[in-house]
Amino acid sequence: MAGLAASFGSGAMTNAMGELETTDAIFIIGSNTATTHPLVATRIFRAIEKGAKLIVADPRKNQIAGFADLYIRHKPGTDVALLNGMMKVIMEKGLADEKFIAQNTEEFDAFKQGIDNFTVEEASEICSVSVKDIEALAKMYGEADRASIVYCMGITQHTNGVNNVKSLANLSMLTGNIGKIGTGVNPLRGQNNVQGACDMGGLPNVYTGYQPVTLGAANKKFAQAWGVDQLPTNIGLTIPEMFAGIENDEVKALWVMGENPVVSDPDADHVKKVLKKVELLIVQDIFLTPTAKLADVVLPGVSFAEKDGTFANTERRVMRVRKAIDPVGDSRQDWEIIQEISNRFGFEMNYDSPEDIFNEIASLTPSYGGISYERLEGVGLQWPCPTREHPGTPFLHKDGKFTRGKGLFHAITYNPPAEVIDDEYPFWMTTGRVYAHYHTGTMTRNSKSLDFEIPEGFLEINPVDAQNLDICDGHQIKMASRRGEIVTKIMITDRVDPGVVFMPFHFEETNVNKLTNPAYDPIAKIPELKVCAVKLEKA
Amino acid sequence: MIDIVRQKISKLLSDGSVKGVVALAMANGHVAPCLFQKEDDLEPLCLGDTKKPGDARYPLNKVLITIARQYPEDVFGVLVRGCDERGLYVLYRLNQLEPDKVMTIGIACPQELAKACECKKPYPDELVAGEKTEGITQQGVQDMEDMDLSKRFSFWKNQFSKCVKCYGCRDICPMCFCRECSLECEDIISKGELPVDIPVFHLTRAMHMTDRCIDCGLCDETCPSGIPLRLLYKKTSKIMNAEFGFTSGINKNEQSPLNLMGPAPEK
Amino acid sequence: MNMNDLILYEEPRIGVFVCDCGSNIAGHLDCADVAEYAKTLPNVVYVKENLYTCSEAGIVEIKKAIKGQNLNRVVVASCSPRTHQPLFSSSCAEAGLNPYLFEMVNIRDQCSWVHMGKRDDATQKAKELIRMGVAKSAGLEPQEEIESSLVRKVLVMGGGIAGLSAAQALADMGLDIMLVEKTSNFGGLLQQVHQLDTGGSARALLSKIIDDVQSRSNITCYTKAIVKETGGYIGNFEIKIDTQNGLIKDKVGCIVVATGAVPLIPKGLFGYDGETVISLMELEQKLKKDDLTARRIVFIQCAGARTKEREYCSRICCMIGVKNAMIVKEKYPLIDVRILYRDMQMYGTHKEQMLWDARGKGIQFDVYNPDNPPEVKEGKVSFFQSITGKIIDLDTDLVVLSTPLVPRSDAPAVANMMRVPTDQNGFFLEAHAKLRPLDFAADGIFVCGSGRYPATSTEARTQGLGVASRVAAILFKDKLVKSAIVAKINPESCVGCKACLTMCPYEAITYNRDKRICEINEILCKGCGNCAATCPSHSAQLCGYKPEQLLAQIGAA
Amino acid sequence: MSECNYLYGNYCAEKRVTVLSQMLDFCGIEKDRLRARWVSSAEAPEFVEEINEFIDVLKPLGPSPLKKQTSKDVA
Repeated sequence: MAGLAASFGSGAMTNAMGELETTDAIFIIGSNTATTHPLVATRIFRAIEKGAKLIVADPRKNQIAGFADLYIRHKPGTDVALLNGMMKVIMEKGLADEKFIAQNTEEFDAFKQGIDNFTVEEASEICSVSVKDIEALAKMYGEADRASIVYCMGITQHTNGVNNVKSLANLSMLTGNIGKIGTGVNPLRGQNNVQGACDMGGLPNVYTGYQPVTLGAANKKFAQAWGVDQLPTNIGLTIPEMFAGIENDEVKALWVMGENPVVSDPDADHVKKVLKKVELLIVQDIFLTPTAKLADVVLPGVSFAEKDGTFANTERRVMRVRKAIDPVGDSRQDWEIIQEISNRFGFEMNYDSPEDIFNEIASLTPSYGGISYERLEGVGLQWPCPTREHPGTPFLHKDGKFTRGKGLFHAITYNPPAEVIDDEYPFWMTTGRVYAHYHTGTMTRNSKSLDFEIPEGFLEINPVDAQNLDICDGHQIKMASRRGEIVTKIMITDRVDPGVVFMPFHFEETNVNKLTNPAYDPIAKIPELKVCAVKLEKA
Repeated sequence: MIDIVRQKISKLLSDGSVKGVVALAMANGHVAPCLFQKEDDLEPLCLGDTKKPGDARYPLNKVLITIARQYPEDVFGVLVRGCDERGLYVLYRLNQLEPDKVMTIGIACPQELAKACECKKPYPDELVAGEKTEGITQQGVQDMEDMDLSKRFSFWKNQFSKCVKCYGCRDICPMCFCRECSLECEDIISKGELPVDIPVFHLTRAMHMTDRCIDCGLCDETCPSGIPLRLLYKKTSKIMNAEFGFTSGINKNEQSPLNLMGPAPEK
Repeated sequence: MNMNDLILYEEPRIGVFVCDCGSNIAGHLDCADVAEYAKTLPNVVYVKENLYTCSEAGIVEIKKAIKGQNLNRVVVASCSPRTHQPLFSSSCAEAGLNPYLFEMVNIRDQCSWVHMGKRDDATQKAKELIRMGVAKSAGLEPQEEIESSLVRKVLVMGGGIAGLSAAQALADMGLDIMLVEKTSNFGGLLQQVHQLDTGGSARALLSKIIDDVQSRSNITCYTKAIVKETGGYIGNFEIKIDTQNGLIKDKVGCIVVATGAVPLIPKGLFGYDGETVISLMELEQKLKKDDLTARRIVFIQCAGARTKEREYCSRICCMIGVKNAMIVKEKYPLIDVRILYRDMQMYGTHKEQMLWDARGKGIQFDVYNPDNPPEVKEGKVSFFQSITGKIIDLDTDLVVLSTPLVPRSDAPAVANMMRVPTDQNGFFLEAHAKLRPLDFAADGIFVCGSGRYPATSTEARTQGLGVASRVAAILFKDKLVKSAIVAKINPESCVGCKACLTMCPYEAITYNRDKRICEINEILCKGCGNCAATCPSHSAQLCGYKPEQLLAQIGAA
Repeated sequence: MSECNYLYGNYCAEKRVTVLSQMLDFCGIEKDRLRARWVSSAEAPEFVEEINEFIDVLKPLGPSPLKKQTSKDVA
């Protein structure tokens, strides 16, 4: 998000999902697409059927890697080195789009200097990927007429997350694979409405449509609309900052809506401690999640089937969501809960319906300005859509005209993860998802058939390591990091390299996030869930 | 067309010949299955496909089975297209619905929809509204058979590898009614693994569809990974026809050769 | 929870007994090595190699091990389960182990016998077979045998020689019999016969038996009566008989089908007219009445038999033809008797001797070719004699056609009512020609006489007696005990699709309308597994052959 | 065929095998890999002959391309 915003001026999937079918090469890095985004994967499969090349880079050989023309298994947390190595090759082989760079970007020289000081051999060494493979990777992406990048949490959940994203932005600009149909840098959103939540200002620093709270004009506009004299201009807190705030008594109350930080956030034991400490904890959810169990007040929200309003999906498409059934029991629409609480606090909100709210959004948000419920009938609209006549924007930065003006190159150097392996903690541990479960399992683990499919956590470990540890498939293992330890069963597989282990994080009973590192990216404040150092021992 | 259907339903409800009618309704902005029980409530009735062919097809028979299991003594009406009626015949055969407890309101599909569905018989035997249109000749199975073996192998291996085991094919299938499913039987299908067992997972389902599939195409429409499941089941139908002269759902009272003792019947 | 169920919660403790079978097995593979290997298999706690596991000593060994080693599963690797499974499983039962926790591995028939001379391969295969058996046995579940009551009464359908013999023998044993004959007289086909092949008078034999049967207090005879309905199952059949005195309802424990067969009337064959061209049976009548006037008789064998319509050999007509030819020749030595045949079916030493005697008496035998059959014209039979290559014309004034016995026209109706099968010729089909010759596949129903296949009076009588002993073996037990290897339907998951019902050859499955599920009558079930193979939701399963048990076995292969 | 101990069991099996073998072929798996023959337990020579014949058919086909590797290579 922050990385793309810095490079391009807009932090969202640059191109539409459907465009993946029109591309010549797809480069997936840090995304278990077939498992986590089956509908995006479907487009990728169709692209393959049409002859597109698929490149997958991931420390773990995930399902979609099985379809790849080229699969690269780099060490966790070495994305920048891999990408820089790749760009080195692209420049050396003359695959850079010099015209595009000259016309549409800035700061290329600083970037170039960084790359010049780096060698493919160094990349090979850091990533433990052969020079030949890096060259093949560079050529396959660089030589394609149109190439798309697809990435996900494997890129962002690092202390270097923003740098990883900026590197991908560099790569796309270097080859001119941006601002055209079937190209771009495409972060896949983890939830159906993450994009929408961000669009609606669900971030500490912006109003809707990424209008900074620090910007006087925006501030004034919203104050006027809401009938108040003044709105705060200071930036709010991110989740790690909130937790820190609770710890040092600056934050007294916490309202958690549809999140389950006890399971999803790093260093889970610490999270629990903090949530127990906060004076007032309100949790709004549809199930009594591990987090809700700690709450002073639980507010019953509604499920997808009872919801009414709009979602904005990963490709910036604003879509109508309609309820199939009326809310069950005492549960209420989220907007009604917020409105009710606001009213009790003395700030009157008098919205009649989600459409009422949406019209206000459109009136205050330039990128949503042309969108109305009427226009959303059918397949919806992709923002930016500033006017009633605007058809929506399938892909951003058309013809190299970036949202921020010119595309900005960043010179990025490789930094190792916040925690690296050593003699005491000799294994790299990375986390992810499995197909049967969704996030912390608040919903999927309540589904009998899904929980039957994969009922418990497991640790994937290479046969070589298993042999060294003298442990059999399905047996229990004790895994510890500097923050905690868990006991889990193992699955022996060569999906992961020797020295690397993988564990899904959906399971509260074997909560791998007790082990993960809460160190976060300095800009995006996203914790380094994807890499930490652990030790293993027969349980 | 909808007026004729509405009149028919209204009549069935008013003269008490049915307890309710399973059909489609436009509610909250989308088309969904609905049990109509009063003639005054027929306003939201719709026939689906409001925007384009195949836009809103539902396995209404599946809804009807659920209702009929709860109210075995009552008669219900159901809105049927050609495919739904074929499905009913199979469901009668398999004792999931009783012919004298079901009254159909048959509608023919417009040519455009028949084409989109690749439907061989886009109208029910008992037609209430709509014009009978031409069936579509299907080519897919033949094309696949014409490929050489290794091509077929890599085609299906790739297709099956895309499966995310969502069970959408089964859950939408109007011919699937078991309480316990082989696809969730650990002895046959290993769980917790992707890709699913190739080809065991999909062939197991295909074998179960062998004498049941009525070629409605909902599985294809539903599959989020775009696996051409229907092609697989079409092939089973073709085998059944070639080997045993049997076509699922074409004749109301025909028993499946797989459920008859003794050798295959003479063609 | 009873002891049997407890076993399901115990770790399997498997004992494996490897049998040398003298040299039958040990002669072709290394039993000691196999036994050694068995020790390494999961859950195996005890292994023993025996010279003869089925010997007294071998059985004692198994029983001792069950107790001493606390075994909860037993695997015997030896010969054919068909012959020895009952012995071993009942031995397990005697030692207190549920007999269904026994598993047998055949390392003889499909191993040592088929891999003779390949000792290493056979040894390896035996190990693999045992590994599979052990894997399956670990998942075996104890079963309770199924018991039901017995009605000690027998219905015999048909009052011919077979039915009479069965009734007689059963009466001797003290059972109650209902003997039902469709016509007004007992005796069946034999009533039409003049003299038996053994020389005695058919009438004398019949009247002796009939008198005896009619004098028995425990045989109730019904003539001009028809069995209208049969229901129920072994031990408890419910029957309805339409008699001269009205409808009778009763219960019987077993049913004997002795409905016989009829000779083919050769209409349209070889100029048959009933006067100069007659059938064998008509000849018997003539002999009975002693009004044979012909001087030259030609027998044509296989008349209407072994043709496209009737492919089978009726088996007894050759003998009857020869028998009658000899009677003719004895009584009227001047009559010229020739027999035209395709090939003679004179089985057994007695009949073979008859053939030689017939030749000695001057009866002339000629072969004809079925592709070029004899022609009967006005006073003449001409046929192609393949030895001489000539057409031979025989002057004749009587042609006798040896026609086959054919199933009675009402046989399909009887088969349908009893739910028993018939073969492609329409004769009743027993469960297994070699292993269960008088049983129907459906328990408690038996077949004897020519309804099963053309039989001589001696054979029919023998079969009748045989059936009596089959029936007695069932009805003299205290109660009916049936193997628990039956199918079960899980009422929770059954959706009542009736697929199993249509597939059950034993009509053991019924549909319960109230519960909307299918149910199995365990007494009727024979454990064939058709329902389990058909059920889409695995609701029907065969005890002892559940998917997980079989897959464990396959997985170990 | 009519000698099945359970009357029609083999006929029923044959029908299913007919469908399955053609489905395998449709999915690109040699249908020769599936075979059903009726051999009674008393027919040892026939059994040996059948199996040997089957082996002769199978060997040239080689191992199934779907044979599971012991380790799970993708997820």
